[in-house]
Amino acid sequence: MNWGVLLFPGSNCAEDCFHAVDKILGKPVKYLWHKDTDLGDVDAIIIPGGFSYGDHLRPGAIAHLSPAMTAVKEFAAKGGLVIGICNGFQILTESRMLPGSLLQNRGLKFLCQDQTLQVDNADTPFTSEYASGDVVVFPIAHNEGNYYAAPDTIAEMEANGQILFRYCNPEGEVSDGTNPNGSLNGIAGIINRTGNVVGMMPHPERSADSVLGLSDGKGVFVSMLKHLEAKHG
Amino acid sequence: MLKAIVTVMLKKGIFDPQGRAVQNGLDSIGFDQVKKVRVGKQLEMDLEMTDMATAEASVHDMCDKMLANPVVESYSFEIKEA
Amino acid sequence: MLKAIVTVMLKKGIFDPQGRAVQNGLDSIGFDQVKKVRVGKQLEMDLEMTDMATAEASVHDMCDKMLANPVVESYSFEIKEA
Amino acid sequence: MTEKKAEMEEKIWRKAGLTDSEYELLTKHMGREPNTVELALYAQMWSEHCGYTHTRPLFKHFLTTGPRIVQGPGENAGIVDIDDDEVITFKLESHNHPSAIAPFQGAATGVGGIIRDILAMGAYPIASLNSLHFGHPGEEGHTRWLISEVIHGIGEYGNCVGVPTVGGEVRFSNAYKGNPLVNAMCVGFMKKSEIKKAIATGVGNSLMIVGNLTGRDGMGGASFASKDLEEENDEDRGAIQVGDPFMEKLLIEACLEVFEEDYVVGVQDMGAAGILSSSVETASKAGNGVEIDVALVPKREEAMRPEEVMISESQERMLLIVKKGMEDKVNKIFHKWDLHAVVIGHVTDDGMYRVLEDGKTVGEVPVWSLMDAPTYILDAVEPPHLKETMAFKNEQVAQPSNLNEVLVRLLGAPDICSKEWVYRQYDHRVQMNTVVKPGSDAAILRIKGRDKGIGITMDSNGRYCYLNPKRGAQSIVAESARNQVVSGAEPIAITDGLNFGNPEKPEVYYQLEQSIIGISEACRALDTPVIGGNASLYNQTPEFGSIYPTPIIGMTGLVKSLDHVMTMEFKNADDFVILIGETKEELGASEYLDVIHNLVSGDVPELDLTLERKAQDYVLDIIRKGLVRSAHDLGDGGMAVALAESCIAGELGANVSLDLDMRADALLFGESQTRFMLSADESSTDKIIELAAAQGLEAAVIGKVTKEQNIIIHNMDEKLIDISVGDCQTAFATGFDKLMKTDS
Ligand SMILES: Nc1ncnc2c1ncn2[C@@H]1O[C@H](COP(=O)(O)OP(=O)(O)O)[C@@H](O)[C@H]1O
Ligand SMILES: [Mg+2]
Repeated sequence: MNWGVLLFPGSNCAEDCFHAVDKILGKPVKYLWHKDTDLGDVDAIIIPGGFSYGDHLRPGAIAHLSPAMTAVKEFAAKGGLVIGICNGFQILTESRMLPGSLLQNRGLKFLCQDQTLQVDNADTPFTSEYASGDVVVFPIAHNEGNYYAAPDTIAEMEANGQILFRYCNPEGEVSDGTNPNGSLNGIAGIINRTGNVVGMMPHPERSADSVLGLSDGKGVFVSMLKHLEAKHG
Repeated sequence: MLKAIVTVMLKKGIFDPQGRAVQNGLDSIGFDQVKKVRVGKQLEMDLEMTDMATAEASVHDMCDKMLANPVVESYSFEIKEA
Repeated sequence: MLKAIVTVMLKKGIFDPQGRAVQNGLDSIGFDQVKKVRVGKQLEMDLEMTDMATAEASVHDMCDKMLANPVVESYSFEIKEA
Repeated sequence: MTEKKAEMEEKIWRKAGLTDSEYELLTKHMGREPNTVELALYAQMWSEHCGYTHTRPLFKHFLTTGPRIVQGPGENAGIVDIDDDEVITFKLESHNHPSAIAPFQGAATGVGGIIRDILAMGAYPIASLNSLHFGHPGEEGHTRWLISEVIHGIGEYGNCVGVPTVGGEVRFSNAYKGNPLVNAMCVGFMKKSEIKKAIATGVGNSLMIVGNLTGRDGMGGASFASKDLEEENDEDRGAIQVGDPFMEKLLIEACLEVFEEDYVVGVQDMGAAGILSSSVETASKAGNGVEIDVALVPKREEAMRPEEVMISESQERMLLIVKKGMEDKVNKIFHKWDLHAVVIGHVTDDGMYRVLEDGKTVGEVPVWSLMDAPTYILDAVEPPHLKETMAFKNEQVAQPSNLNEVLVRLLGAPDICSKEWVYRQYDHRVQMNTVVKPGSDAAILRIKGRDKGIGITMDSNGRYCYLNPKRGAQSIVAESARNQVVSGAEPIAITDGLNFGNPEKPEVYYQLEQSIIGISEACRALDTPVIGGNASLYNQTPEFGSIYPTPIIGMTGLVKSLDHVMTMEFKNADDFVILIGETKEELGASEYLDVIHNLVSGDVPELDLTLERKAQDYVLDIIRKGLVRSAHDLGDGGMAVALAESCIAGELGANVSLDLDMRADALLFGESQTRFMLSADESSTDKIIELAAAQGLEAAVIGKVTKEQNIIIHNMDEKLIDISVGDCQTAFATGFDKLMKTDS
């Protein structure tokens, strides 16, 4: 079972995601290169955070047009698991693999902090290790994490259980005051209709190595692993 | 040589915190006649092209593919002789 | 009501990494006719003013004081009826 | 008058920033008059910024060697051994003048520049820090803008390039009003075998420029940084350098990939005076000559003159000295990262620095002469203000009646309040090594795959150095080491940033000299050699005068096991609170005098470096033995502030009682040195006291951590402080917002 971490010029969390799969999960993982049209034999793809192409123009605006993204789309169309974290989420919305878009934080500042999140839907290949309503801590670090989609899109996503994580306070309450960046409905992470493509602003990989004082994020990778294992037997 | 000037703005109805911040900033230094500000991007591009119509089609294409994100942004442009 | 449209660009000679990245990005998806790109800001402001000349002086003042940093940026603007 | 002016203008070397005697000297070296290209070479290389003309003679005081020192001063950055054949490399650099003019770009390019120093050593940059000094914004928008732009610039660069910004300091005084200080530090990690040097060996080897195109950026920055801000004019500025962290990220990846192969004999980043200084330094180290053809340099702008190409400070460029025949291989790797690597010249055997344009020689001078900048030992005169400030007596100030209020005001004071407003704009977790994030005494990074880590700090105290340059500088080194020790790290080495006014003024030279001596003495006592540094002189403006003498100390330490990692917050109710060290009746130079009495006066608290060393060894020892639950040094704001900080961070209260016969304000807020506040459980507390006694150190159990969220301090049965942790927390957490007039 192979994991792939897609590398763009300017990705800076690729090694962290690699570390999470390699060292925390202990599974085989390789880097995928943005210029490649054939991604080879992979079962799950992580699009890591960072500043692909310097985030120039808009985060993800240039990266989503790279050859590898065509291959990622094909991979996802066949049901492959894809998770975009932070800049990876932005790339996935730019490529329309996920609805909506990520605007600048309403405070107009980059925000790096350990953030409490509520698990909204634990019934997905990415969140099965959690229970719905769980409160977890993942770091966030972004300047454009303010999730926006048209009202009918949001309504549809809510109805379909496409919201995976919401920003909340330590007591698990979601309100405007617990929202660090202005995201609609406190949205921190979403999944596509078919349930195999996820985008999230918080960093599960940064919350996966207990030496760093946080370990809630490991569940995302373990969930994915269990799903793949079940599928591949 | 042609020159294209592309303007990309947040769509109407989407809150523009940067515009709000600029307005507040201006207000705080006494420019209270400013009632609303919206901040967008302007791109100036030199095109090695001669035909206006082809250039126009090209720039449209660039905007749709890359320069603007239709989910949240709208664009307009103008092309002139460099 | 008047509307001011202010454009703030990096001064000539000052390196514009964003412009270069956009140009390379366009190039990589086949728009190789684009020879140079510079990226700046555009601000649209609603002014509660009626007199063109006063508005012009005001906007100049805003640009000098806040909207542009004269060390690195230059600005231009246009004022029209809203 | 006009005649004199005309004469001045005739002397082109003066316009270039060289003195008459320097000009005389260089013509002697050359055996003829220089042409404009050659003159520009000397003007840059002989500036303070490149040539350390005023500071070099003072460096002799520094201890620069030690068992862990792999590389002392002289390379792009120093290197220290952290066991297991692994090393870290670190350095700091100032970007004061560019940041005063274009704060966002100035600060950003400062971060980029120091990262390239670390990259040039062959290391992967793993952490950034910054030390910032501003005027008090008060009601005034410009300073506030400056602060927010500088912080934004640092954040944007570091965040994008993917190097976590894990620590630093922000300090305020109107001494920095016209001339803010922006110093950035970077730390890199590598295996011993991966170390690279800045050397141009091997005649015939190629000089390759990699990274960005060259434009007219920061023209003459090296000589610009060596002038008063008052003298600066538009022409001096040249074009402001603009940083591109995206390019820097690619440069890091590509360079490190090239370094894995055996293609490169030397590496040098291009900082001040760009191609010129990087190539001169590498050639001089090898005793070789070089020739460079400016026509080969990939440019962004047209019609650049040869000297413009040579001294341009366009960012994100590096110089590689590549083995003959390996050029294509190097280029191939850079190409993969969408970068170029272009041969611009060669190493020669004639010891000459030769500049060509399209194959034609346009300048030629001996390499050694460019490196042989004249040095100056100037007159030092004790600054006159010291007579008055040294005479300060505690009795000059009345003790406020409401000490709770004093504590709250200090906790919210700009120098002391939480800097979360700042560091939440910095990605401090990327790379997944940050064990202790900003907000504690030292940042701690783990070393992946090992049970060990490093401590990193950056500290200064301009007020201390203004009031006693030598002891002030000693105190900063001591405080840095205390910050390391309380975090569980053994101090290893320092890098120093010497930020001063115009050294040609005897009082400033005195401050410079005494500060350097102070740093040296403390470093010897604490066994933390100086492995590199940076000087930024001429920090002054006509309106606000000289800055405080501000040496900044960047220190690293070794955490031998991650089990030793210690933080400042109280952990458990009912733990004992222990105070190590002696509290004296010292108010001089304190934050308390400054904030509450609006008085910058008095002498810096006494400091016994032998005792300091002993106390630090002891504290580290008991932490390593696992006896301690929390540890914090006593610094700005004294005992009461330290206690409150441990309470706030731990969301617990404390009830302590002292028995000291002195003024309450001195007891609570005085800044007596060599003190630590610890907490421990009951059985460990006995051992802690025992071990202190064995060392002859003062240690006293002064109270307990409490579940009740109150901070209560008694002295000789008199209640001095009784305040809720919540009130303290609010003041501490909102201080910076108030300063910036923002709502958090
Ligand atoms: N400019 C900055 N960048 C990052 N972290 C900072 C900055 N300024 C302060 N901090 C962090 O805030 C904390 C408190 O700083 P400071 O009061 O200077 O501590 P100390 O007195 O222990 O040296 C430290 O963890 C420090 O690293
Ligand atoms: Mg401290």
